[in-house]
Amino acid sequence: MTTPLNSDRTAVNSIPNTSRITPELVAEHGLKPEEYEHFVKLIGREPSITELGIVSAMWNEHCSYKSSKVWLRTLPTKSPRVIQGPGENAGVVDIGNGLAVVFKMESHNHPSFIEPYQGAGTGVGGILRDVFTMGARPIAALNFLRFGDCHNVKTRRLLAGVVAGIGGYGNSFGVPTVGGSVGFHKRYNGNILVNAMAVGLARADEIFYAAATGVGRAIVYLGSKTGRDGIHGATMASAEFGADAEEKRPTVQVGDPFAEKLLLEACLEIMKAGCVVAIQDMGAAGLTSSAVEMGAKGGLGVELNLDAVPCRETGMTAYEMMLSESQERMLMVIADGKEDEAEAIFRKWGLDFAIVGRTTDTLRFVVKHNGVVEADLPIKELGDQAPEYRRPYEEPLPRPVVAPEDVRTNASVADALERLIASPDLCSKRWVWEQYDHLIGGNTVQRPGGDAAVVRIEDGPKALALTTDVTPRYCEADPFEGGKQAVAEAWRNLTAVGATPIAVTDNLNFGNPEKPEIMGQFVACVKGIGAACEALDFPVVSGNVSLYNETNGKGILPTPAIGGVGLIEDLHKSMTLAFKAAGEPVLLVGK
Amino acid sequence: MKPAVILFPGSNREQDAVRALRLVAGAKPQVVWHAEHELPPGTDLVVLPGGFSYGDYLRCGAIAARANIMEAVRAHAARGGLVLGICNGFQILCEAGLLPGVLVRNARLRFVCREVLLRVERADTAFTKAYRKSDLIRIPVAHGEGNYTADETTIARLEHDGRIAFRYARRDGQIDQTDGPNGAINGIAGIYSEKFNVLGMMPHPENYIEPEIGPTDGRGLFESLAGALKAA
Amino acid sequence: MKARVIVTLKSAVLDPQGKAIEGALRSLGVAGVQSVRQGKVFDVELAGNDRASAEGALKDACDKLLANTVIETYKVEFAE
Amino acid sequence: MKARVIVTLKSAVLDPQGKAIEGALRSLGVAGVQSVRQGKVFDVELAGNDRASAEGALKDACDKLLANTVIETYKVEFAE
Ligand SMILES: Nc1ncnc2c1ncn2[C@@H]1O[C@H](COP(=O)(O)OP(=O)(O)O)[C@@H](O)[C@H]1O
Repeated sequence: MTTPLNSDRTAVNSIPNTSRITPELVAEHGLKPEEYEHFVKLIGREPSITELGIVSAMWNEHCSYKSSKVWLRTLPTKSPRVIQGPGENAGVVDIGNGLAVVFKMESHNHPSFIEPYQGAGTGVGGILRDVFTMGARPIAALNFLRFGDCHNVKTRRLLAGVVAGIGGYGNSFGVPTVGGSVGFHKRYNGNILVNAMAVGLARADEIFYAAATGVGRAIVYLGSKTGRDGIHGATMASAEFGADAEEKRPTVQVGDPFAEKLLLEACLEIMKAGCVVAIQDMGAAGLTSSAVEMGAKGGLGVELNLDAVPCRETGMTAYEMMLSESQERMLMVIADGKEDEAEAIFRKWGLDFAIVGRTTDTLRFVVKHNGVVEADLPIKELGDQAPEYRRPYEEPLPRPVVAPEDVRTNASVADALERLIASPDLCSKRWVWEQYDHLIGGNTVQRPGGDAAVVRIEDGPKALALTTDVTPRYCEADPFEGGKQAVAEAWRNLTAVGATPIAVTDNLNFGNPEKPEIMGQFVACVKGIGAACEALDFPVVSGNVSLYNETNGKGILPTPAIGGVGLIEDLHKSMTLAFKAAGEPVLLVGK
Repeated sequence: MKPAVILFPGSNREQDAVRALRLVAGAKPQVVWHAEHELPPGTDLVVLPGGFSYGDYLRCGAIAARANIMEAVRAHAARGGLVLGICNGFQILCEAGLLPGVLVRNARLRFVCREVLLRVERADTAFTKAYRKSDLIRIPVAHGEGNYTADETTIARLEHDGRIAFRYARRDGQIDQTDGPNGAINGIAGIYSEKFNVLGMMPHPENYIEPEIGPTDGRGLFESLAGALKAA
Repeated sequence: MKARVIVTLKSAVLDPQGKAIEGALRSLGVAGVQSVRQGKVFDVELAGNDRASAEGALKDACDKLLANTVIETYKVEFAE
Repeated sequence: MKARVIVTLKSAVLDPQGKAIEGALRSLGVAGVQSVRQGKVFDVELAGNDRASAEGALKDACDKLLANTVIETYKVEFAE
C-alpha cells in the first residue's frame, strides 16, 4: 500500500453522515451532553458517526479512567527498580542480571458473567498480550475471583465456567497459572469478579513501548482477522444496521488461545529481528485505542486505510472496524526497510499481516475507507484530553470496631474450627487450581496452596514470588484500613516465602462512581493503598480500574485486588508453610 | 545421543523436554519445525512434546498427526528408531496410528494438573532401564484428554504382549481404578509399540527432574534413554 | 422418542476450531473446501410420544444448558 | 454448496460428556430426558455444484481428519 502522507494540515470541514447525530445517539454511546459539547468544540464541527464511535471508545471509563485518574495519580509509582510505571501496557521492574519482570492485572468481570468460559478465557488472553507486547515472555499467570452466594445454582455454573475458561486459555497458551484467590459473597450475585494477572520476563534493555517514532513508517496489523465482536452502541447499531444486528453483534468474544500462542512466538521473533519500533495490543476498543495511543504517545499523526484490514466478515463498515474487539490482534510500527522480514516471520506462523497505515507529522488521526475519509480528528486531544472528573464523594464512616467479648457464641473451639475449614472462603481451593496447568515451564518452585507462588527465573537461583490479595469485607467496614490491609497482606505473603517485595499491580473493582458513597469507598481505598505502598516502599507499577459493578442497583463489596511481586535472590533459601518436623517450637510473630 | 524435538504450532512443553534432555541425558537436542520433511541426519530419538498442537481443535493431536514431519517420524520408527510422545505427543502418536487406541476426555470432564503415582510395568526397555519393575514413581500429569481407550481386542493384545509402560497406581502399588486422574482403562498411563521403540505417555517426566523444583523421579526415563543410545 | 439438537455458533462469532480444521483440510489436499464451522450435536432419548411436549422440554434444555444464546443458536429435529 | 457432516461416537463407546449433560438436565428439572449422547457437527461450504464430487471430497475429509474411526462414525448431509 502506498498511502501518501497526509500533507495538508487542516482538518476536513465535515464528513457527511447518513443519519443525524441526535442527542439519543450520543447518549447511547455513553457520552454525557457536556462531554459531547466538549468534543464538538475540540473538532469545530459535527462529528461523523465513525468519529462518534471513536470518541466514545476513547472517552469511556474503561479507556480514559475519567473518574479515577485524579486519585490514581496519588499512588507511589517509583523506586530505583522501576523501569516503567503505570501508563504502558504493563509495569516493568528491574530484577538484576540485565532482566526485568513485566506484569499487570486486568478485569473481565462483565463478559465472564454473560459467558463464563469465553469471558474468563479472553480476560486471560488480554492480559497475556499486555505482557508480551512489551517484549516479555509470560512465565506465570494468576487470577483473582469473586462469586455470589455459593449455594446458588447460578454461582456454581459461573464458577465452573470461569475456572474452565481460565484453564482452557492459559493451559493451551502454555503459561503456568500459579496462584490467585477465590471468594464468595452475595453482593457479587449479579456481578462476579474475574481479574487476571500475567507476569513476564524480558531483558531490561529490550523493552518495547507503545509510542510511535518516525514519520512515514508503516503501521502493521498483526494476528487474527477482524469481526463484529463486542461492538458497543448496540441500540444505535440496530437502528443503523438493520434488524439482524443482534445476530451480527455478539457482545462476547470467543478466545483463540492457539492463535495467541502463535502471536506470542511471532511477536518475540519479530522483536528479536529488530523489526519493531512501537507496538500496542488491540484490547478494548481495538484498532481505535491502539492507533490513537501509538500516535498520541509518540507525538505523531496516524493515517489508517481500512481497506487493508483483514476482515473475517464481509461488508464491515468503518465504524465497525474501528470499534471491533476481536481478540488476538496487535498493531505495530515497523522499522524502515524491515517490512518484508517482518511479514515473512508472521506468514511462517500462519498469521495475518497487513500494512494498514502510516505515521504522519500532522498530529491528526485520519481513517479512510473505500477512498472516503471517515474520521479526521486531533490525535493528542483524543488520547490525552479525555474528560477528567473529580466526582463528589462522601467520606465513608468506618463501622464500629467489634470487641471480641461482644460476640456471643456457644460453639466449641473444635466446632468453630470445623466451620471455618468448611467455609467456602477458607476451604482448600484445590478443585480450582488443579484445573490449571501450574507446572508447565518446569520452574514452579512453590505451587498453589501456599502463601505466595514461587517461580524460578531462567536457570535460577533467583526466583519471583507472586500473590493476589484483598479482603473485601474489611474494605466495606473501613475502606482506608481495608486498602492498607490488602497491601500489607500481599507484602506478608511475599515475605513469608522469603521474598523481598518489589512492586504491585492492582485491580480496583467498585460500584457506580457517580454515587458519592461508592466514590467515597474508592477514594478511601486508594488512599489506604497509597499510604501502605508508601510506607513499605512498594510502588504500584500497573493496574486496572473496573467501575459500575452492581447487583440489582447495589454495589459489590469494594474490592481493590492487589497483585504483589517479590524477588528471591536464592530460591534455596525460600520457605514453604508446611511444618517440617515434629517437636519443633511454633513462634507467633506480631501482636 | 542425537534427539530431535518436534515443534508443532501450539506445542508448549518443547523447552521442558529440551531442558530434561540437556540436564539429565547431557544431549543437545535439535528443535525441528513441523513443516520440515526430514529429521536432522543422525537423529536417534524423536520427542513429540506436550502442548496443544493446533489448539487441540477437532480432537487432540489430530491435526498435528497429519503434519509433514510425521512421515519422517513414521519412517524413523519403522527403522526401529526411538520415539517418545509425552502428553500431546502421545495423543499425536495415537492419531498418527503409530500407537493403537485413542485418548478421550478425562472421565470427570475437567483438565487435571497434579502429581500422580505411576507403576513402572517393565524395566527392560530403552525408556525404563534406569527403573526397576514395579517401582512407584511420582510424576505430574497436566491434561484434559488423557483417558486412554481402545477396543477390547486391542487392550487384550496390549496386556498380553506386555506393552503397558506405566499405570496410575495407589500407594500400595495396586492399579488406581477409581481415583485415577482421567479414567483410563486398566489405569493405562503409557504404552509401547510392538517393537518397544515407541513410547507414548500422558504424564510429564520432564517436569520432575530437578531437586530445586520438586521430586526427581522423571530423571530415570531420560537416564534410560541416554544409556540405551550410548550403548547402541 | 429420539430427537437431535444441533447447536452452532452464531454466524458472526469467531470459530477458531472451524478455522483450524479448514486450514488442515486444505493442506491435506481435500478438494474444494471453502469454509468449515464446527458445532455440537446432542442425540437425546425422551420418554413418551408427544412431540409437542418433547419439543418444549428440549427448548427448555437448550435455553438452560445446552446452548448459550449469547453466542450460539440451536435447532431441534425429530427422527421420523 | 453447503453440506453438513455429523460425527458421533460409536454406540459401544462410553460418552462421559453425554452422561454429565444427562445428569445436569435432570437436576435442572428438564422433563423426560432418558439419555444424551454428544457429537460434533461440521458445516462445510464447498466450491462447485456437483453433489457426487462434493460427497467424495467430504468422505475423504472424514477419513483423513474429521472422524477418528476407532471411536467415531460419520454421516454426510446436503442442504436442499
Ligand atoms: N483462582 C485461583 N487460581 C490459582 N490458585 C488459587 C486460586 N485461588 C486460590 N488459589 C491458591 O490457593 C491458595 C489459598 O488461597 P486463598 O484461600 O485465597 O489463600 P490466602 O487467604 O492464604 O491468600 C493460594 O496458594 C492461592 O494461590
